[in-house]
Amino acid sequence: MANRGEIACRILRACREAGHPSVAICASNDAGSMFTEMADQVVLLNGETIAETYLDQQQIIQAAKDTGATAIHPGFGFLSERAEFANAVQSAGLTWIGPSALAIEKMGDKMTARQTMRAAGVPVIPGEEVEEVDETKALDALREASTRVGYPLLLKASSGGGGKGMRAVHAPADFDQAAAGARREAVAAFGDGRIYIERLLSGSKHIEIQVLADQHGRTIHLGERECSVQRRHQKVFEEAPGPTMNPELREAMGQAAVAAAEAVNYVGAGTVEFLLAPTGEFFFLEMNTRIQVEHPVTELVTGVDIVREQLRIAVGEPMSCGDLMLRGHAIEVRLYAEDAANGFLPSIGPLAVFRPPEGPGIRLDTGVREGDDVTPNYDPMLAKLIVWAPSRHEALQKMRRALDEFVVLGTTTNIEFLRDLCDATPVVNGSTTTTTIDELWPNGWNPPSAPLLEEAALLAAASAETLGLHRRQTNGVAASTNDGPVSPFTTVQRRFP
Amino acid sequence: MANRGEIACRILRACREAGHPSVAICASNDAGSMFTEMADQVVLLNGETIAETYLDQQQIIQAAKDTGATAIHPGFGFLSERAEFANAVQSAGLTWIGPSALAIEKMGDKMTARQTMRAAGVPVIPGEEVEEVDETKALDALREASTRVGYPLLLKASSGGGGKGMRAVHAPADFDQAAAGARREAVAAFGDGRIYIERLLSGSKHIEIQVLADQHGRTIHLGERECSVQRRHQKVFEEAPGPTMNPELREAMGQAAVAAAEAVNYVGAGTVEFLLAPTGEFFFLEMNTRIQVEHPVTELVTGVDIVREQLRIAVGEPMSCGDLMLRGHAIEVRLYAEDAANGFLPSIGPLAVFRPPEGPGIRLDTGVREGDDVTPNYDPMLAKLIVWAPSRHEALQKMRRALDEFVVLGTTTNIEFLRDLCDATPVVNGSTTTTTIDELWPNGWNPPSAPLLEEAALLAAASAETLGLHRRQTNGVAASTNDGPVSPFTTVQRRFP
Amino acid sequence: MQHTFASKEGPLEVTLSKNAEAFVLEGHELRQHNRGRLHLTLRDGRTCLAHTAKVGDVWWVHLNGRTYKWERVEPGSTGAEDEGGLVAPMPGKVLEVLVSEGDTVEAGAPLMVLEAMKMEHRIVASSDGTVTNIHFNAGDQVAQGATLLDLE
Amino acid sequence: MQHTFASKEGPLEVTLSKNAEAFVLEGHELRQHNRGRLHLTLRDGRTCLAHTAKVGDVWWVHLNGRTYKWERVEPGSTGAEDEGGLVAPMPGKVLEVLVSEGDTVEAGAPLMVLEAMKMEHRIVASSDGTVTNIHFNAGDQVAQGATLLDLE
Repeated sequence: MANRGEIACRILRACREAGHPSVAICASNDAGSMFTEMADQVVLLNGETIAETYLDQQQIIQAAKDTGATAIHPGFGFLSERAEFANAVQSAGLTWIGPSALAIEKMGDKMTARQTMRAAGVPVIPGEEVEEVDETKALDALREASTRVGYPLLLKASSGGGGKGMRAVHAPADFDQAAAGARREAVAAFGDGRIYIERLLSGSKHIEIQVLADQHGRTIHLGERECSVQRRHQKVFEEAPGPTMNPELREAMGQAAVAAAEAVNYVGAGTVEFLLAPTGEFFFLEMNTRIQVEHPVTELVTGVDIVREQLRIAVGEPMSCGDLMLRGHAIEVRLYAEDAANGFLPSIGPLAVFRPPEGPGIRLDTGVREGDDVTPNYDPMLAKLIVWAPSRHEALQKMRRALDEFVVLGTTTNIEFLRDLCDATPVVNGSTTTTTIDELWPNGWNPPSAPLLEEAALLAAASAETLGLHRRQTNGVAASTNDGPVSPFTTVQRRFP
Repeated sequence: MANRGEIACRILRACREAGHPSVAICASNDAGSMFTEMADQVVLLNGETIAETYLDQQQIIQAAKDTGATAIHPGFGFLSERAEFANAVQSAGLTWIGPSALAIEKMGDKMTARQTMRAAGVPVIPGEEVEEVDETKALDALREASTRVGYPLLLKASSGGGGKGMRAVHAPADFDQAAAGARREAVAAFGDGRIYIERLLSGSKHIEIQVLADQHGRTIHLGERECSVQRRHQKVFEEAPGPTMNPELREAMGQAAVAAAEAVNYVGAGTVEFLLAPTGEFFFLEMNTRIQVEHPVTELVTGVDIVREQLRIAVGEPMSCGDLMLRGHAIEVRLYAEDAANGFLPSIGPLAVFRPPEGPGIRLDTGVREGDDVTPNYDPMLAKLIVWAPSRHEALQKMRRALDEFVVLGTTTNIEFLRDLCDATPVVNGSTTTTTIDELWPNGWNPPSAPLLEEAALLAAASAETLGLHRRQTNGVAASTNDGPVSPFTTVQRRFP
Repeated sequence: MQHTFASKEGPLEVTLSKNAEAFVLEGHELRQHNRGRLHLTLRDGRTCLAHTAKVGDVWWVHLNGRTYKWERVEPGSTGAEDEGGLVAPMPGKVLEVLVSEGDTVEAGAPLMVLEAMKMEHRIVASSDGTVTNIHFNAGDQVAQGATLLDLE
Repeated sequence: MQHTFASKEGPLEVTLSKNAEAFVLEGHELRQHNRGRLHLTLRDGRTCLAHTAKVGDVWWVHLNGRTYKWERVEPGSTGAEDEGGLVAPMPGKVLEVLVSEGDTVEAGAPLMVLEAMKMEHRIVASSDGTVTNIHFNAGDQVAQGATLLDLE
């Protein structure tokens, strides 16, 4: 398992259920992390930085050899979309749980992907790429291309993903600073400063199609996910099926996704992302050649265990799922350690209390538990909360209850922001687009006022102090006496580009 | 909410999701229990015994009136199948979330139910009832009837349920003692000593059909559950669909169940229980006129939220579910505080650690959490663990992982027994019958030996003592320092009739 | 680091050794991680997590789906004595007394019927013997741990 | 029972009263149940559960989907002083310094770009002022809470 955190937990559990013994790798600052407890063996990696640990291809392959592992699952992020790693794994005689290096390469390079898709008859968004390496020349070339593409536009790292190296530019005056920032982030995150420019299709929905392909020539789609609700190109709220989708459009987009996968002889699980314009036209955005963060919503509405299928496909078995059978509605929200009321600044601290909601129809994919510390070492996504219900209306009701009952104390999270989102008109109506959050809270988000609850909370704090609950267990758990920073963000106001 | 424990939690959560404010009632020994935290209001009942609290009809109706409640949900057990309570609730101007008093009465009296079913063309098991009240006369009449019914036979309380007042008798020599015990239990539990005798159909499967009927004249079935794996007529392991079921038989049994419900103008959620003989014939056993403990397996394979439908139906809305759509496989096991290796003797103690398994496809319906005490005041069922997976094979795999990861320390539970059950040949094959457990472990169950793990556990105990983990939190939780009884069962061997 | 635990087979003497940060016993290793989480590496190379809790003097341990418990014997204390009587497993009510004082019974013979947790429990003789004392009558409430009758 | 908590609007003086087993404030009541579970009855009759944890001097409280936190001020201590500088919100690396010492800036002006948790964070002036000291250069690692620059 060449990954960490919640996705490692997800996959290691699937391995245990399937009866495959598993090996986790972990950096020293991850020793004792939740995912290490789910493996049959744990290998401690040498090195301090991410590059020296979870990105160290040779060390990871060596760990596999040393423990007798026969296959490597890359999860998402880290090495999951590195074609040369897929190659190295296979050269070492190990099974790579993912598509071929060639498919990763063709889809990983955004420009090649666009060309491949155009050839396969899949519509793409008009745009241009700039290959220049030299900083000044690259910026000049980008500025020139921007005039041909037109505003508003989007700068994207060719090797990018997860919103890193991405900037929306609405006017020529903002172009230079945005382009420099995008290049810098792209170099830092991917070691590749190539940027391409795309027309920004405002008012569009982000719709993506999950595909599965086995080694027996069968390629299918599992319907769509709508992930329009994004903040700085980070998905926040994901659902399946898309609330405005109809069977004809699903079939058309599904077939386009299957064509995209077949064009690169795709094997395994992958996602083809589209922008769906208000006109009903859809455009290929990119293909993610790995399992995705939001795969659970598809699992819940299709009844397919995508990770188990990945394991089957990798060893050459046919996939086990039959015809597409959609039922009910699923919603996922991403729980981040961040201060939504303070420009979504990442936060850190102890998870002194971490009590996820419980009950029918609630799934939590988490990489942390009570007592852990949130550190700045890794991504601030702590967990994913997913609900399923027979209808979208009931799923939203369930998500509201779930978020109301989700207790995290000691580290600031975006739970209240997510809860407020569930009441926003576009979310309730299903009319969300990629600009919904900016439109809802153009000046940033603040929690709605609730003076009665605030008074009652003050009563609780004063009572807890009087009762001395901090000196003994509260609610079955000892309150952390960590004296570390509590709210390091109170003395400085901050805004984001 | 006229109930407590896990079913109260289940229903109160559904109320919150549906936007219905809720009121819990609780006896003083339940103050602070989990279910009281899920209601918008809590009424403390006067009285000490169950009869003075959860069975006190007038006090409960008064609590509803005092708090402005407009409807009463009885859950299961307690007052859920008391026709006079349904009447009293309605006379008080409140909505009764359940079928009519008449339907409860007709089905609640086992003999009337048999007659009603025969008239509706539903096959019933040959048997006789004895109405005598006088102890000696009743026993004589029962003994006489037993010769007509034939051995092996089953004694059942006419007002019974949950295995109380029930005895299997294999030979005439055992009859008298069994009959006396059954009557005594029936009087104690239901205030009604009537007993009927039924032919014991060995090698049969217990198959039950979930039905739903609304006030708009629609009655449907939601397919079957197989609950053959029973210990002393208490269900232990329940699944849907039945592993040997086929669509034709499902339709035939489903139609019989719908006919049974329609015969009593049934409204709401109910279950029609059948014995399915090895010949393929099925016989009406009884109808449970309430929500059932094992309803989650049906919810998971049909996608219907049965409790939400109960709430809709009670207020006169049509049920929201469409055509039957079965997908995948669900299994439920019941977690009891009992010592499976010691004749399944109920156990008590603190839940010093209570960590349910997590991950996709796992549902826990619990009424307790870490830090609670298991007392002898109520039923020893603590929680239900339910899994769903695309296939029965995968569901069993998931259940094995879930049980392996379920940690309960401080109170002995049946977790290891349930885990061992998952490996038993009839369970793996799906060939379980109502006598499976007795056949598998005729001399009682003992945990399989695992010396390597036992050594490692001893290392953990010795290390924990050395580290002084009992003097501070362990695993995020303070170890209980309750000095109460630990294993009160070590000095006496015990067997059950 | 030596500890004594009571078990059915008699006292267990456990002597831990230390290997750097790890406790070692019979080739198994244990390391403590954040907030008391105990990670074990078994002799066969597999790793697993142990949960522990001490209730009274008894250590409960869960690992890989198995739960074990042992009473820790304080250094210097004598072992627990076997009680001669049959004690109530939990609070309840005596429903029936099936024997009289002076009766000779065989192992497995039913002695008393108790009601607790809404179910009937039959108290059975653990060995052959003679009933010397019966401490309760039908209808009596009994506290947990109360000696119900003596068998010699 | 009187406690003082710090809030953005200044110190909050809280005086609890007791009504039998319950703590009372402004008509809300709180009762402690087993193992520190706090059950509230709000002024409007609704009941809810409160979770609390103290981290350092700060009490975190969750109820009905809302999380609040207040620093408890020890009796006799003076209030926390406002720091004059702009401090690093978390450990990270300075990517760019956008101002020089002596610059006059307006509230909202970008001052420094920090990289932490794999994202860029822009440090912005919280008020109009003059940059008097810059404590780090591009490329420097900064610890959490480190004063990055002074603004007067």
